[in-house]
Amino acid sequence: MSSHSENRWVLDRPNSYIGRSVPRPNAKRLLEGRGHFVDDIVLPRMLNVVFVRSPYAHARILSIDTTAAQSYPGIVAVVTGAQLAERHEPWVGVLKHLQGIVSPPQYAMAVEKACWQGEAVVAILAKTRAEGEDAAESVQIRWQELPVVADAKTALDPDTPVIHDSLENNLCWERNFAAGDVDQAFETAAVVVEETFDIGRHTGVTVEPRSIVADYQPGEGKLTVYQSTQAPHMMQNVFAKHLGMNEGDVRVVTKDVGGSFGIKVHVYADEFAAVALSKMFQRPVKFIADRLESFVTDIHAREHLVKARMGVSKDGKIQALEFDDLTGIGPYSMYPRTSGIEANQIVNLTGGAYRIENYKAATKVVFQNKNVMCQYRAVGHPVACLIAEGLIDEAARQLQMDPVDIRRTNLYPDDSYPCKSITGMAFENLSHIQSLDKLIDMMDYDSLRQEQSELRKQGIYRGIGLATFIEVTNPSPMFYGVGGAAISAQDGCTLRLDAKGNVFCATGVTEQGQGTETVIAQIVATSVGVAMENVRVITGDTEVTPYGGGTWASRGCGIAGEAAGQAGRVLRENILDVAGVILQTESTALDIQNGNIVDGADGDVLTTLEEVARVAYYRPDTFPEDFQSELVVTRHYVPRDYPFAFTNGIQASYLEVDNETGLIKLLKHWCVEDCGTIINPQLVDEQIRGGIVQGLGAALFEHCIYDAEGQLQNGTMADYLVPMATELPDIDCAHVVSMTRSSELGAKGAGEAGTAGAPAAVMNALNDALTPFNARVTAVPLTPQKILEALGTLSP
Amino acid sequence: MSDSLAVLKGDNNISLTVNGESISERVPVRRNLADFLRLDLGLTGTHVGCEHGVCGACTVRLDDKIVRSCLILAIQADGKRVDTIEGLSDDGHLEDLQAAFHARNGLQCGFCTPGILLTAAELIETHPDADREKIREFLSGNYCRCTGYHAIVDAIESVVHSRQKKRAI
Amino acid sequence: MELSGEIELEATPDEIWHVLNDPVALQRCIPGCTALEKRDTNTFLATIQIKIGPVNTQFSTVLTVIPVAPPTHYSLTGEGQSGISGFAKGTVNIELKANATGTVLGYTSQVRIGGKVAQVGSRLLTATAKKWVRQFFDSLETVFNEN
Amino acid sequence: MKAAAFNYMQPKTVDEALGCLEQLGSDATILAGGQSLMASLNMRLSNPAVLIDINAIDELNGISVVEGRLRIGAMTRLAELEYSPLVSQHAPLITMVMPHIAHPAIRNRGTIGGSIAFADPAAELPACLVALNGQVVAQGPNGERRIVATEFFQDLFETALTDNELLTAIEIPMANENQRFGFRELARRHGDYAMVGLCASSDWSSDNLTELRLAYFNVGPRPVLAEQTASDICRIWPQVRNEMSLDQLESELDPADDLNASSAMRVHLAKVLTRRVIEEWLS
Repeated sequence: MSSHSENRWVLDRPNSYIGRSVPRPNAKRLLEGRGHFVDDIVLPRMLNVVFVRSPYAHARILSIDTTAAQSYPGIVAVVTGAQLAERHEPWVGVLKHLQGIVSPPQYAMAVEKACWQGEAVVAILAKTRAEGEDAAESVQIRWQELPVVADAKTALDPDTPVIHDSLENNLCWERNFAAGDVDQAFETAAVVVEETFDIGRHTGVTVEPRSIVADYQPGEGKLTVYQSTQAPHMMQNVFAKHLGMNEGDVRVVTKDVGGSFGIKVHVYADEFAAVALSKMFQRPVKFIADRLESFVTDIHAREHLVKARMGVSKDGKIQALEFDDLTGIGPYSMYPRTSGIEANQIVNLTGGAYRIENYKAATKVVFQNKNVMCQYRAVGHPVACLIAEGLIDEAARQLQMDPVDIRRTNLYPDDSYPCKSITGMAFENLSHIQSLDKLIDMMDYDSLRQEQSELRKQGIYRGIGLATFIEVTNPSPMFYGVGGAAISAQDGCTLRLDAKGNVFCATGVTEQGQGTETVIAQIVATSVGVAMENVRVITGDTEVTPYGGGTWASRGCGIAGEAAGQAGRVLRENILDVAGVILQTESTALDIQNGNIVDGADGDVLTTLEEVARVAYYRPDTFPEDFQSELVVTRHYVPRDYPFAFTNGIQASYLEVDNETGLIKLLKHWCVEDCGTIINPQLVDEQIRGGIVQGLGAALFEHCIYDAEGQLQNGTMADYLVPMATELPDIDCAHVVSMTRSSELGAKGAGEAGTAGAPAAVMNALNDALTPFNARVTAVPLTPQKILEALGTLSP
Repeated sequence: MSDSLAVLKGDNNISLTVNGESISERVPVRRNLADFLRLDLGLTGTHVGCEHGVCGACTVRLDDKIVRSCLILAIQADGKRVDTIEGLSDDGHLEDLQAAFHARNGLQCGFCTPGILLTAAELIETHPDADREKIREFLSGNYCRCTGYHAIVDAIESVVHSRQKKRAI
Repeated sequence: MELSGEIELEATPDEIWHVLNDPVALQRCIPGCTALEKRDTNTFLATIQIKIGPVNTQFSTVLTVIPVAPPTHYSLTGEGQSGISGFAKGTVNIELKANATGTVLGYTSQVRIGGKVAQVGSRLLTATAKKWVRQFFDSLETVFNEN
Repeated sequence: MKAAAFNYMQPKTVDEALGCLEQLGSDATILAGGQSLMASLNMRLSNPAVLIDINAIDELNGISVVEGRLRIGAMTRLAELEYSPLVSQHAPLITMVMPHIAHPAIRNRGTIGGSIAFADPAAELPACLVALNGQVVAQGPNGERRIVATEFFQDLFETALTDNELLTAIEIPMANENQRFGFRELARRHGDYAMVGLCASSDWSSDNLTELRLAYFNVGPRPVLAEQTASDICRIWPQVRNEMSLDQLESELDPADDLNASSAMRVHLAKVLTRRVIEEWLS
């Protein structure tokens, strides 16, 4: 595949919108409360589905009596899992390239037994949600409790019961990777640091809960699904496949999405049930997860227990890195992306910012009777970062090196690209050293260290923590497609010039507030040569938009943006062909600027786009017989020369810990990152900030706490803590720009960088603050209780 | 002591003013104000994010004070005035805040935004000299999972400053 | 969630044993028990109203009395369901030892909740369990004081 | 989640409300500000037969000085207390506490009577009332009675109020210039229930510290007035900084474990808060 790097035409366009912080046109209606969220949809004859869910983490269904429920006012039907199972094919969340991964078939509702607290067991179709809930209270289920597998640590023990009869044990997947001579390297290392990182489960808490309205029209055999999802085309495939329908008869429409963060890119059994019920009863069915349902059914992520060690030479060079990871994923591997990807990423990415020659990593993914776990923003990255950044800081402490210096010693120098990491990750173009320098400068590192040491004398304990990271963006089919998943890595963009000179743009990626539509409009306006006001972007409708993957893995801008840029270039050429005919000039001598056809040499306005469109649509009879205008253009793009466009960056946290109470006050956070070409600096910064805050939540607050019986203990917004405005610091962002040569635009992704590095930065800052006490905490969230225990104030 | 005090069951009539419009509707006693606005009046700008009074997405104004509409029964709004994001947008009440949020991108998915705007408006009315710390404190009951709040605080701060300037003239 | 402790009662182990096996007395001792009906020798069907702050919900409960070793070792377990709210389970193991003035009653108890009540109510679980145990033995004392 | 069906009554006077209570007994649940009750109704954790909404009873509103006491009507909204000059003058501890209770929209609706009657052991206001040696005014079929705060809060969410009584007001002795107040709480997030909190009042009219009242919250089934600790501190005053061990608190507090802090941690934090309040007074 040839490099596009010589062809950065799009960045040199006149009147360019690239690199400008254009406010989002579609934000205006959201500011007036005039968005289009799924729960706003009301269709004729629409029913609401209410699920009766298992209160047990693991229990066999002995009998279900729905007689009383059926007679409640407003109830149209009551359907059990077994009844619905006859109406759809189950799914299995495995991928071929995760060798050996297994998972049992999963149905829309529990059939014979429930495998986690919150699994849907009975569906009630009611005119209103309240009536459905009234009836739900009267459903009688006799349960036989089964032994619960809650703790991942013992899930593989011989005396632990096996959850699924069809499987040999509770192992979903394992991977072992080794390169170099790790044992030898540890033997010769000057310092070997060892840590156990205990990373708690957390979840996304989108403020809009998962939402779906399914509308099956029996007359035409057509299913329309309005869904708050990140991947409409993927869902179209899933609904068709498992309901035995032709994919062409399924339409998925996604308008405004109230936050997603990876939560809304999976196939949820209850959402599928709502769709199957719509088909079964041939009328619209709505399911809006309530908040209590969200906590026990929205995917959780990052339950990892990692034993790790790093060997370092006396001058701070990393000699070897080794770790053993264990993760519990709930009773099923999620469909279709599997629940093995996070563990896989951790093996692939840990220490990926550093030149490491001896590396050994093992991961085990186990089933348990807790809510399902799967990919959430920055899949695996924060865990990889906690391991490597936690170890390198501890090594620095033992060597009495500054954390900046030890990183500088080990980071890939900026002139080392292209290169591959020890796990085979191909880095095209990263900027670790520049980013580090920029961060040190931005945060005024030396002054901060001085302030820290002054305050320490007064008994005020502040800490500075750094975290270098790499981020997987712009994924090629190497992520899912090669494993057999019907998930598109390519994306398309269709542009159409209308008769008034406006450009309609349909793209396969979706908008969830990150600014996709704005960025795409910026690229299209720039590449065609029109004002942004004249570009209308359409997303989230499988019947209208080109086939595409949607929004995940920080791919929107880099992949769909590139398709949009290329489509714009071709549309401009096609328009200029028409203009050339009208003006009787060579089209190559013309250009489009700000909606006008101009002389390419001096910019003189020759005619307008509107005039060209008028002639093309209304007076094509004036064209030569052999000329046909083509004012609709589609282009697709998929990264070819690299499996992923890696980005890089570094974060820093400055915090104060109250050594008497264990409470942490975050004072400031910085991030320097490199996502290549920046289309809209403001939107990139806001992605970084939003991502950081989800990482800060993970670091200090967020934790799905289960008891030994697999019961979620904090499944409300009052008890599951996320950081609020008061707990958060101001966050400063800066950028280094290393464009990818894989595309003309040179853009990489930025959606997950913040989440990747933030927890490690905070953990390192805390441990820096605790240095005088010789105390360390490596279990996140970093709670006051854990801190007081580490300080010896409390016994563990 | 009154023996005649009515026990209200099932559906009942309520009359109230919503966004300046007089409304009479029949509502079930158990229906909360958020559901009433959304289901009965089609005012879908009031969002429901938790139904237990934590997220703040359903914030509306009841007799000029912000409240969580999921924690109030529709029947309790009988005879009162309710203003929602739609009405406060149309009457220009939120204009400078909306412009500042737009310019600063103080929103992403927009789900929490109506509640945040109404909270911000009350903040500026009650604390015209609010600094960043006060802004953060006043917003502490409104969930936003997208922005990290920094942009929201910037946007509100800019309105505080611009109104301060206006007052000074 | 486990609690243990001991109380002293001015009664013999036999007398206490009798009360612990008497449905009427049991109903008075079990917090929130509004109905108790004997199903067979050792099991009872009970209605228990759990009223803890924001929670006020009714559990249909099966109570099982296990005379582990009369008249000194006694066990009471209850398992209740409440529609879509979830379940609650409790066990009290009691050991009775005669002393100079009466009996020392040693107990260990476990409380488990599940489903929605666990999801929502765990903040208060320990405090609530403590209260139940306190109420159970306070009521037991009252029963003796009245006799 | 939608509330289960219930019936609803809206008395306009206290007498009407008492009539409703008399008529319904334990089937009735009082709806005051509703900021806790409505959430539990929505979650179907509570299914009362009838809600008696007391929001329309005007006589329950208002802040006044009556017979040397600050009287606050049960339905006075927390936001009104927050900004009330009468409250800041005569009960400054309440003003100090207010910004820590939940969030503005909740304080606009939540009421002092609701908070006191609900008696959440983690809530600020019950402890505040105990620290201020306030009392609860309750009206029942036999008229009005006053219950001092230490006797009002009886157990976990249990008060001295009977089923046929309505909490109509709270009354607080007016603060004088010799008194000092302290408020501290430790919450993981602003506005959340604290892991531990302390409301304190004291008299500085002599050389010795007297009338020290230390009321802790979220350290037991109800607000805890640590009288022994308070008297120990007064006894060693003014050597307090060096000699204050506070070990006595270990026996006076009986916190339960919860998701945010163990029992031992709560006792530790209570000691920290006590020291900090005293330090603040001394500095």
